[in-house]
Amino acid sequence: MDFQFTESERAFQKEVRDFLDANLKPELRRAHSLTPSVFDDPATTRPWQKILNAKGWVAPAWPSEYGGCGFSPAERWIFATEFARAGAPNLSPMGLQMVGPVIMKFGTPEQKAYYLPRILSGDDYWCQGYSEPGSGSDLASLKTRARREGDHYIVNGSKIWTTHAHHANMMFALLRTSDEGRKQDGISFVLIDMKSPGISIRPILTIGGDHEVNQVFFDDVRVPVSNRIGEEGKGWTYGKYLLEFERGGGVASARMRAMLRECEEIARRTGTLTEDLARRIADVDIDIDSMETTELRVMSALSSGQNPGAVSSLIKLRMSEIHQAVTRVGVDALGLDALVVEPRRPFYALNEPTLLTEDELVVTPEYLNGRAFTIFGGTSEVQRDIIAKAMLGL
Amino acid sequence: MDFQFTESERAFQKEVRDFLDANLKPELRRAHSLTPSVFDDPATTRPWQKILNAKGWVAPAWPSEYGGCGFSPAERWIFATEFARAGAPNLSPMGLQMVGPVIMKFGTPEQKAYYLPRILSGDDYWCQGYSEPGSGSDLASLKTRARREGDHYIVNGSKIWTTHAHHANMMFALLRTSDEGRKQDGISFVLIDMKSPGISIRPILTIGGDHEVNQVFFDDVRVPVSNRIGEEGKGWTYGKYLLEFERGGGVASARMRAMLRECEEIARRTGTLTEDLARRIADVDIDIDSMETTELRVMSALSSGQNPGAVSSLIKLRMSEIHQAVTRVGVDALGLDALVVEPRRPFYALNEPTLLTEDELVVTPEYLNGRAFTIFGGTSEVQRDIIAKAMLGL
Amino acid sequence: MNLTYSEEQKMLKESVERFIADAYVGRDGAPAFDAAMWKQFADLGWLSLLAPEGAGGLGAGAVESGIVMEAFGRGLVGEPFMTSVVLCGDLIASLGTPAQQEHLLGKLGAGELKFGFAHEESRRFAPLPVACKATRAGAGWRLDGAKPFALDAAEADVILVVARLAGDAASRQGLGVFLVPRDARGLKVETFPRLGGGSGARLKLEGVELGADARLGDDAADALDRAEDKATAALCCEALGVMQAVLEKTVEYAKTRVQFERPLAANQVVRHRLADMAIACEEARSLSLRACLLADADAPARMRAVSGAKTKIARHARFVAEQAVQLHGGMGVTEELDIGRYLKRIVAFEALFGDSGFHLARRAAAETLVA
Amino acid sequence: MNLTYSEEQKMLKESVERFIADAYVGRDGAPAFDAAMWKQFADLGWLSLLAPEGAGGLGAGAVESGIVMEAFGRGLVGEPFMTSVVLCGDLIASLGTPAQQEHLLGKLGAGELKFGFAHEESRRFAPLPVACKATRAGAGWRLDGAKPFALDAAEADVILVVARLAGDAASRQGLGVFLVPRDARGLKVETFPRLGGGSGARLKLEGVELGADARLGDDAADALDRAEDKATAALCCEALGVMQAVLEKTVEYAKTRVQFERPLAANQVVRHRLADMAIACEEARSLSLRACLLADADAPARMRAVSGAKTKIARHARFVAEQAVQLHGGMGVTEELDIGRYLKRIVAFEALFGDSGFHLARRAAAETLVA
Repeated sequence: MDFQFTESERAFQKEVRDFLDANLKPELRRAHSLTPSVFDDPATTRPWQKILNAKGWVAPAWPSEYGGCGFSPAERWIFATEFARAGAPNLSPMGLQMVGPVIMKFGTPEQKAYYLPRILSGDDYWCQGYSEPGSGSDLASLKTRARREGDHYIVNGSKIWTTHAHHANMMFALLRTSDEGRKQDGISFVLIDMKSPGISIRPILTIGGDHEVNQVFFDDVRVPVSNRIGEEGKGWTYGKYLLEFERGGGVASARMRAMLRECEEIARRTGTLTEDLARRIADVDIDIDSMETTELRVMSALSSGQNPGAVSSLIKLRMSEIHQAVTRVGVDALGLDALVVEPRRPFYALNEPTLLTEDELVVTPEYLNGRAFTIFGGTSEVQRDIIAKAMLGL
Repeated sequence: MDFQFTESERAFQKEVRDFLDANLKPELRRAHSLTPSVFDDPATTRPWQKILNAKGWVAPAWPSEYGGCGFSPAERWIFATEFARAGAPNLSPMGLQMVGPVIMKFGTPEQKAYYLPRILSGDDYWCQGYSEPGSGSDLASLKTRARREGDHYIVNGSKIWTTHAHHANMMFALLRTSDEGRKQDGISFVLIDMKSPGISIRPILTIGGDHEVNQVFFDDVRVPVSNRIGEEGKGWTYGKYLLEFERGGGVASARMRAMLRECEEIARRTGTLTEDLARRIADVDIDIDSMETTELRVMSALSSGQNPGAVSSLIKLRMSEIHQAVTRVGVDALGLDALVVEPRRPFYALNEPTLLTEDELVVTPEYLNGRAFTIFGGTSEVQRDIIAKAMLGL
Repeated sequence: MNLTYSEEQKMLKESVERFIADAYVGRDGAPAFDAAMWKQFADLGWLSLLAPEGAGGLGAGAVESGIVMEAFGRGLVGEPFMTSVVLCGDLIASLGTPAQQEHLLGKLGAGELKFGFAHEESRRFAPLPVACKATRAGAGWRLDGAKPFALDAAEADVILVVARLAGDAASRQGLGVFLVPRDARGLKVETFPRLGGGSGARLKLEGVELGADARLGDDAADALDRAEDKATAALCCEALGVMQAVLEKTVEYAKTRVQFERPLAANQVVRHRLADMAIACEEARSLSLRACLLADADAPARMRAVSGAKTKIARHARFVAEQAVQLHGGMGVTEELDIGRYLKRIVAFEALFGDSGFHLARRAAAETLVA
Repeated sequence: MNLTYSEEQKMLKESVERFIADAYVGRDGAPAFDAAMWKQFADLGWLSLLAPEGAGGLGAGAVESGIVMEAFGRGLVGEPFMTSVVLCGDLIASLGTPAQQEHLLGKLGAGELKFGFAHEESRRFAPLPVACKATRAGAGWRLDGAKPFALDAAEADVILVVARLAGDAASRQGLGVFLVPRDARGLKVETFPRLGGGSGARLKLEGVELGADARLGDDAADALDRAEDKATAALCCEALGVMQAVLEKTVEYAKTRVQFERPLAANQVVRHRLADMAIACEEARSLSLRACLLADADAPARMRAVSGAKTKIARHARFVAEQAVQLHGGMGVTEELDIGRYLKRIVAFEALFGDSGFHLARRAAAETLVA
């Protein structure tokens, strides 16, 4: 057991830091820090992705053969940690972490050859068509239908919570292709061109006042059958694979730490850092210590070729709670100024003075939007069901 | 709406206080305060009950016709509050609050005439035979059997958690008289003389080290059929009536307040009253304020002839949690001395010096025994089930 | 001792609730000021409800203002009843001369004058320090300073500004309350929408000159404590209304929303969560009522009741509002449902007049005074 | 960076766990000292595990002592491994002369010498004040004072007593550690069973005369901090063992105990409670490991890790132990099951070397040092 990085790990850490020093431009860092929604805008991530792509560092988790970095588990941890510490924008996960792995595992050679490079380059911007108004946690009850007509599917229905549908040119969707058998068995995994006639998008404002998610309507939208991934009716399997991948969700402690430090800084500056708040900050900081150590234990197990076990639900659950605790510290650090509403968006494009300083602007919207963390990607209630089953055999 | 007592209420309050000043002897108060278990010993309650019986104040909740006090709801609140403030021992509820009301409502004239005066005088000391090793929350699954043989029941089986079975001369028990129909329908409510041949008692030490509860075994115990209350097979109805009565459970906030003050006093004396602990004490004190106000709202509703609604589960649940919070404050007020174990019992009979002062002796055992508060009389989990159903229609 | 409502209180409750149900419940968008509504409040007598009878009011107390505020919480009312009527009305009644009372409270009751309020100068609510300075200027006064968080100043005709006549910034002595017209020279008002409803403003006062009658009464610290305690008790009742509303909405949703072929409420965890929310509501009802019943009591008893209510209801309300969002799932975290607006109202409730930590410390200190 | 156990660590873990499972798990009664067990510990090499190799030990560190302590928690071991080996052993190794180390640690390793420990003088753990006085007496020392809570002094041969050579009671400077034989003249020892296992004692020292070699090293404050941090890290691991044991027992109980014709675990609320307990155990595992990994680091990093672990594991452990009692129902609150003994061990864990509040404040202060 060794709590120090090896020499080669330290060298890698230095390489990452040097790269960030040289390439992470202040305006990108600023745009990221001024984004109170879950995802950075494409206006922020696109230029950053170009820079990373030039270095070959877009997809740390992908295997080298598809253009991934071929990092060791420790290197992936260092990479993600340094990026979070530096305040780098988060690339959109919909292509890189969601549909990408599905295409890699279940796509045809043609699909791989076409889509994977476009995900790496950012030429395609993806959105996810899973949830529907009637099916939240109970995803398998989805009703948006793809009716076969020759070599096309005709799609009708509606998807909801579609992050960045208004930016995306492609959607991967779970669609109902059959009503026979178990409801899971009638679902197919299909790629949809967002410019297809019959698609319309309704923005949904989040509780924090941001336009991030949408409802997408399909009215006789024609999608080539060749856009299906894998077999018809096997979409549930592919979709579940993706969700597991999503829940595994990499390294989050460094980002939480950086956010907490920003809140502490605000409290220090504004005079709200009472002993009480200082202890609450310490308390959350300990939770972050704990999660960081858990991440390192998982990383170490992976490095040693061991199975880290059913910890991904635990990490998702606790990280979402820690995120909410951090954003709440922020609200309390602002004091009464947490009640100052700035309705304009995006913050990074505001060029006039505002009543709050830039680091303060995002605090309350981040708290409000952060309520979604215990809902999306499997609610905390669902995670506890999973933990009871997977960790305790209940 | 009026938060002041009326003149007559104040006069009654004074009468109660004067009575307590004159009659609550220091040794009774001491014995009560040195008892870390839920119930005071008969050695403490018997002399106190005699004094109260002479005044006619044994049964505030009973109607006058049976020897109760005929108090108004406000008077009952004042009475209970003053007794708690003064640190008076709690009379055993098994006769007065449990079997008494059942006999009043469902007993024959002969049963009423025989038992009720003996409950008031304390000549009978009752214990409750409900729970069994296999049936905790699921009381209706009880298996202790009463087989009819002429004008006797022959009882076989075992009861558990029988408070003061080792002191009692009488038990009221739910027994299985039939296996037909719903399991609730085969249960009868029977009074058992604890001196009957075939009864044996095994003490169970509580987590705090006190002998309060027991397991009681029945081996062909003969009980006259005339000892049955009401109809055969209707015992479940009578038993439920009793549980509701038990949950209504009077006034508890004043006792919590007195206990909290004692803990605060210890903390002040021993130097453990940090700002942190002072705030926790304030926090629990607010919960007590809240419960006191709820009690007064219930009392006011009763006074106005209104139905206070389904609050008894709420009060039971929260009071048990508050009790645990108070006893935990005590443990923290003791600091390291909370770890000093004094195994001898009863404390009030110790006549040698101990390592802890008298008020400190009970603290840790009270915390440990207090874990039972969220279990007996319906666990907190059962209470929440009831609240969801009764208050919210879920 | 009787904690049931009187007949008059029941009538008030029914009429306010009926009005709010008709005019407010289910409205879209952020709660903001509506002049026509304010006029109706005046016509209904709510704006003169609390004023002393001698000043043309109905002489009602904190229980009555609590009844109104509870309904206002349920309706997410954006009009500044708390600031104008409860808080500033009380300051005028306790500090003003009979003439000031009659004039100001009369206009307030008629809906012709609305008040804003500017006291604290820290980011986190605290009655001190106050550095904003009042100096003699001829027969009148001159005010200089800044107030970073003035309540409902945007729509106010007159802002009650707390300023220092003597002593250093941390001193309880030497505080005065001044009537500052919204359009006074030297007063700069930067307004903003306040989270959860109403408005706020940053004030800068640079040589604001006021007449001799612009000052309300004498040393104002005790009156401010009392008025802010009354405002806090009223806000506790408002929070109760919010809690009760989101509890009912969430219970309804849990009964009807179907997931995995059964309603959400089929999950025991959901039922228990809702039970805990119901318990929080019941405790908020008891504590807010207690705060109202003791809002006119003297310092330690009043502080204990009000600070006790605020600290606990703040936590209970956050729990209830956040869990209402949680149980509504995706829809809860959008502006499509009013659940989010209720949560914002609670976030504001927590911060106004001292957060949970502030009031727990105040309650603990009040406790020690008595021991 | 590698947080998996080495082969040696795995072997140690397996051998301790096997021994504990055979000799301890399921034993009845309160955990207390057993001389035969102590002898076996010596034979197994556990009593010399942590001593420097130069002093005849195995030179193992906090991770290894954590492995032992986790198993000891599971087995509710009553022997004073933490006091004698972890805490006093570390003080001797860091403060003692080579000769003292070799002699004392050698005897400790052979099971021939057991140490008690007496430091704090407040009811609530705090490293200061220390008023107990050490003065020169000829070539040796004379000790006067009182220690209200000495650890495992009942069975000790020698008690390590912290006494003041100079400075006032609140000063970090001027503290010394003295070797006081259990049977020294002028030493009064009132022992008591300690909640959860082991023993405690009230010490009175009245003119206790000691030889010149009775003092361990120089200014002892830093060494005490370090040793108590190591003891705390070890206790965190012990608490983890307790938590894991009661979690497993409660999961088993929930699967098998039938109520209302179905196992307890059929209740979603019970399953989620157990999930939360499992999460608490996982977090305790990460935090206790972190504390061990940083137990030899310098002050701010070590304090952050150890105090962070203690404050959080104290709360997690209480939650887990209290809920284990709760879910066991009536049986949980008796001395019939060992669940209650585990809870008592956790109550003791919380109080020893500073409760959750103490360590949260210490962690917050350590944080500020870095900022």
